[in-house]
Amino acid sequence: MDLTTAQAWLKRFFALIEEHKAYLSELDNPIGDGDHGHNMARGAKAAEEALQAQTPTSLEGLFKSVGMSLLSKVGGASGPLYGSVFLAFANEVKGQEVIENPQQLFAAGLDAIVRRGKASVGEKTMVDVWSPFVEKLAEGVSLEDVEAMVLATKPLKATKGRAAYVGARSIGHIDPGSYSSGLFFKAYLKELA
Amino acid sequence: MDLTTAQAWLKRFFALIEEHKAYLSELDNPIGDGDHGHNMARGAKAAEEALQAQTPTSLEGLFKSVGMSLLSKVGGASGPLYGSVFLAFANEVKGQEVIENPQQLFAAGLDAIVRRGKASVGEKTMVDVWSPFVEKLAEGVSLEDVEAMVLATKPLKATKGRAAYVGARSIGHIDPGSYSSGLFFKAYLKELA
Amino acid sequence: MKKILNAPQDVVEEMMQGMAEAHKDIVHRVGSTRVLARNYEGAGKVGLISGGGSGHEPTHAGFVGQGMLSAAVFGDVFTSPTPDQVYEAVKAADKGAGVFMVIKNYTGDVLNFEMAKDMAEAEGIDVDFCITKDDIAVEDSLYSDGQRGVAGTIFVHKILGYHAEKGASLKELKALSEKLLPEIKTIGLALAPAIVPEQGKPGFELADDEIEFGIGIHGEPGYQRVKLQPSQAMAKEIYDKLSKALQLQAGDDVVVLVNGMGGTPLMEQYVFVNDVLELLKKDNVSAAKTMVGDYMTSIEMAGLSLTLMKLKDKAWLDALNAPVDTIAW
Amino acid sequence: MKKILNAPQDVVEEMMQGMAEAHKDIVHRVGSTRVLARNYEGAGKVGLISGGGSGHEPTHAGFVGQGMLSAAVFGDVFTSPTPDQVYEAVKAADKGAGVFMVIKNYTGDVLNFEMAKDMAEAEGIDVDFCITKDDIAVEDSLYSDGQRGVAGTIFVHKILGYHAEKGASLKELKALSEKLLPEIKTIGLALAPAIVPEQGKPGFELADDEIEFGIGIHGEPGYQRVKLQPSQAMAKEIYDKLSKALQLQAGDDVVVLVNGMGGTPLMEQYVFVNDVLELLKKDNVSAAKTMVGDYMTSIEMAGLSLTLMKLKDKAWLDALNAPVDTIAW
Ligand SMILES: Nc1ncnc2c1ncn2[C@@H]1O[C@H](COP(=O)(O)OP(=O)(O)O)[C@@H](O)[C@H]1O
Ligand SMILES: Nc1ncnc2c1ncn2[C@@H]1O[C@H](COP(=O)(O)OP(=O)(O)O)[C@@H](O)[C@H]1O
Ligand SMILES: [Mg+2]
Ligand SMILES: [Mg+2]
Ligand SMILES: [Mg+2]
Ligand SMILES: [Mg+2]
Repeated sequence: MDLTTAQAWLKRFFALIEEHKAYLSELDNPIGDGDHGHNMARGAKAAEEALQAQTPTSLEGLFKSVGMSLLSKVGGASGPLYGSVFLAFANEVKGQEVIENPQQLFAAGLDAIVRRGKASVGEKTMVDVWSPFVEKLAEGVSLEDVEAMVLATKPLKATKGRAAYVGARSIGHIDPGSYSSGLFFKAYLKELA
Repeated sequence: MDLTTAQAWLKRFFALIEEHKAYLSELDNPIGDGDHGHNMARGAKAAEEALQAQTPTSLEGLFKSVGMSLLSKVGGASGPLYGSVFLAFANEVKGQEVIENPQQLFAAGLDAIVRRGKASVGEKTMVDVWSPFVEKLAEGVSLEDVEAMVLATKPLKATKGRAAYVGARSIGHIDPGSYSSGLFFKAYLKELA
Repeated sequence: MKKILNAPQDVVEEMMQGMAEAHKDIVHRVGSTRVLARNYEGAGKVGLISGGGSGHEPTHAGFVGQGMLSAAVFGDVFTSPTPDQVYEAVKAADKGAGVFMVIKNYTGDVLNFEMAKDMAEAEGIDVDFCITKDDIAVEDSLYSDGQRGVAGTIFVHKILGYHAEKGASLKELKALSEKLLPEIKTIGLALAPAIVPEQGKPGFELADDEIEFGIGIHGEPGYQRVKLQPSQAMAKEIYDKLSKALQLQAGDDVVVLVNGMGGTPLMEQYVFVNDVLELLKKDNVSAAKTMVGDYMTSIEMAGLSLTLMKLKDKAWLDALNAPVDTIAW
Repeated sequence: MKKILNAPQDVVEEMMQGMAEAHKDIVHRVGSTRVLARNYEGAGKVGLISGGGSGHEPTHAGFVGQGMLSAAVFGDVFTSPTPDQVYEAVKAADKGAGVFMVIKNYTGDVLNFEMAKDMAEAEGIDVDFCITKDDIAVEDSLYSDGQRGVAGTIFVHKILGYHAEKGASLKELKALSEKLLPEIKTIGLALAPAIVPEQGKPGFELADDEIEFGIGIHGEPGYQRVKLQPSQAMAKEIYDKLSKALQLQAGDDVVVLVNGMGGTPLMEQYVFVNDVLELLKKDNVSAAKTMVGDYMTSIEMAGLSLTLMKLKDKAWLDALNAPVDTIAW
């Protein structure tokens, strides 16, 4: 994946976020504070504007720009998590013209999330999509696989993030951050296809 | 009218107040703050309790006791006005076994209201019932006369008291303090009959 | 009616008791009266008192303390206190130099305070008073009883309190009040009504998209009902009227008070004050001091009032800025 | 939605501007950032900052000033501020001795403040922090993310602010915070929800005769919905839980904070505090200081919270009582 494709990937991701904005916030309603879609859309808009204002000339520049936009516009829990992912990506692709090792890239992103959020698998956070995605990436992962990973957050009881305050009442709802992460991976897979 | 009759008069007045409590407050709603009935009933209850706790032995004592009760329990505009009436009454009957000159008595009450409230006839206050009542007392006044005096406050525009704040919108409503004053005079006339 | 209370008829009693207990470092209840007096003695100085119906908290008791009121008297909710209770406040405040009463212009308040004055004078206590009428919502000329006393009254408490503390005489306080009162003007607006606990239902009604300009602090009707509008428009409506009444001119100094009515979040009050300060800037009028918050409320009414005080005398600003020891200033 | 505002998306911007303008004697806005910093320099002292989502006014900016916070950072309504904005607050607060951050325990707040710490340390500014978790409504053991930071946080601002002003080091402030935090416990209750301007509808719903115990300051669900009950019963429900959590015993001293949520009149808050003080008396626990009013709100939510702080160290009381120059303490 080169700079142009990566740009297309992120563009696709931002479009998906905008498209699912209302749904993402709805998912955040019963178990959070109903703002995940608005938060992510605010960040996506800022990132697109930044990329338009100054076209990145490297993968590193692309990821850094997006990471800074998300960090400075999203706020809440998802802002620093997604922001850290992109900064980790930027670090990972330093000096590279194409993404040499996608699994290593996403692993670095997951690592950033876990370092920040200190959640492990099973706590009903985006980690529950990132972790299986990274694992399966080597052997090949399909859109259906991603779908399944997102759905698998439904029966979990949240013990991290705002959803932890509703405890057992979080069971039976898809985790919004997992859903948006699913969109991120789907955009990636579609761009490669 | 001796002490016993005067006591019966006031008892009758208090009963009328209690009976018309809701209606008096209702009258106070569109042009005031909807509390005239509650204010007067609070005072009537306190006055009755005071008379029970210490039976007055003179007309002066009776009026003084009621005046102090009203003054210390009613508050608002009507408290000091009615309170002053009874203190003026007490002053008027000093040393008398029977009320010698009813017109002079009520004139003293009216005088107290005007001294306190500084309202003249036509400003839509209880003065608009007290003044014609005092005037007509010498020639004889009937229950129907009192009724008519109270009703005559309806077309007036208030320029004194809380009702003055609604200005022209006070037109078309009976003045609550005039209505309670009407009850006071009716109780008097009935007691004499 | 959804309120945090026990029996509605006990609300004033319990609230007073709560204030006295919570702030016993500053105030105390005088026996079993409806009076909270300051702990600070102020011996030899003129006592300054105020009071009125309850439901306007922190007014009046919140302004009792050194440098401000000597005592405050509580009436029932939205009902003037009785003369004997006002007289108790006068007695508590009298430290040998007489007592000055700040009365808000409502017939009931005026009558009851005046009777208390008579009672006090009969006992040899010198009493004088002023009557605040800062609410210009309803035009004065139409109503011989004049305008209502509302939020601007707290400026009177503060400035007279400062001078009472400095040792001003009854006469001096009276003269000062006469200069001060005409320079203070207020207009309120409401979004939603308050509920008097003993009545249990709203004092007036407003549609979901309606606001009312000129409403009084007891829910008295204002001068205009309009559709909900942006804060900027509300600020302009009120500011223009106040500015005209005070004949504000470029170069003038004013003190600004945005007063929440009890149910209005500070978020809205600060958005509103931002719009007001913009208007002042445009007119080249300088806001020498700005206060924002709940000072004279109407229980839980949603709404606010704007008060402007023209600083005819710069010394008034020092009086306003002087530190005091009260619950709520 | 009936609110005094202009465009919902501008509410934080305009509120900040309003606060900065109205209180320019105490605070100023740092450039065009989301930071209000105090005018008082405090050179050579540790800077103390806090912040979080907006909608809790007067928290946080109301507590910026000499003797308390050095700066406060505003997030969007009920949304944690971003790391770059927190970093701006750190920079504004740094006067050479490092910056201490008081963070309320929400994932978003913790993450964003921690990132700001990383940014600051990369620029050579020493940063340390504490995380307040005073809300014991939701039991800790169940949730690995722990409990929410709510109204009790203002005691931390005040006591740490006092020591920062006295020249305490980052390390000393950290050690003090570790002693302080376990002694502060809070539980809230709600009668009616708030409306986030950009969402335009209530965050939760309660029937006309229902209240909810344990509600959070963003309308997070509490632990129990019950029928409306007398203030005494509400006070007892909350007091018993706090007393147990703090293991209060006869002879203990506490500081009491009854905190209005924004839409609750002082009348109700004082009735409630009266009931709380009764309960303390019965248990022979002494209220060394009592505060009543809107300190950490949830926009216009109707409801309140009760915070008790056990005075393990009497010096904490002096720190709380020391005068400060802020908008709202
Ligand atoms: N500690 C954590 N580690 C990883 N992801 C988390 C953590 N806490 C929250 N999240 C993710 O963040 C999402 C919520 O984001 P968002 O609603 O934007 O922020 P907030 O909770 O501050 O309102 C959750 O659905 C979850 O996936
Ligand atoms: N200045 C006045 N002179 C005579 N009567 C007055 C005056 N002001 C008010 N009143 C009378 O008082 C009545 C209202 O009493 P009430 O409702 O008990 O007091 P408030 O107006 O303080 O609520 C009016 O209906 C009117 O008759
Ligand atoms: Mg959320
Ligand atoms: Mg009335
Ligand atoms: Mg009344
Ligand atoms: Mg959020």
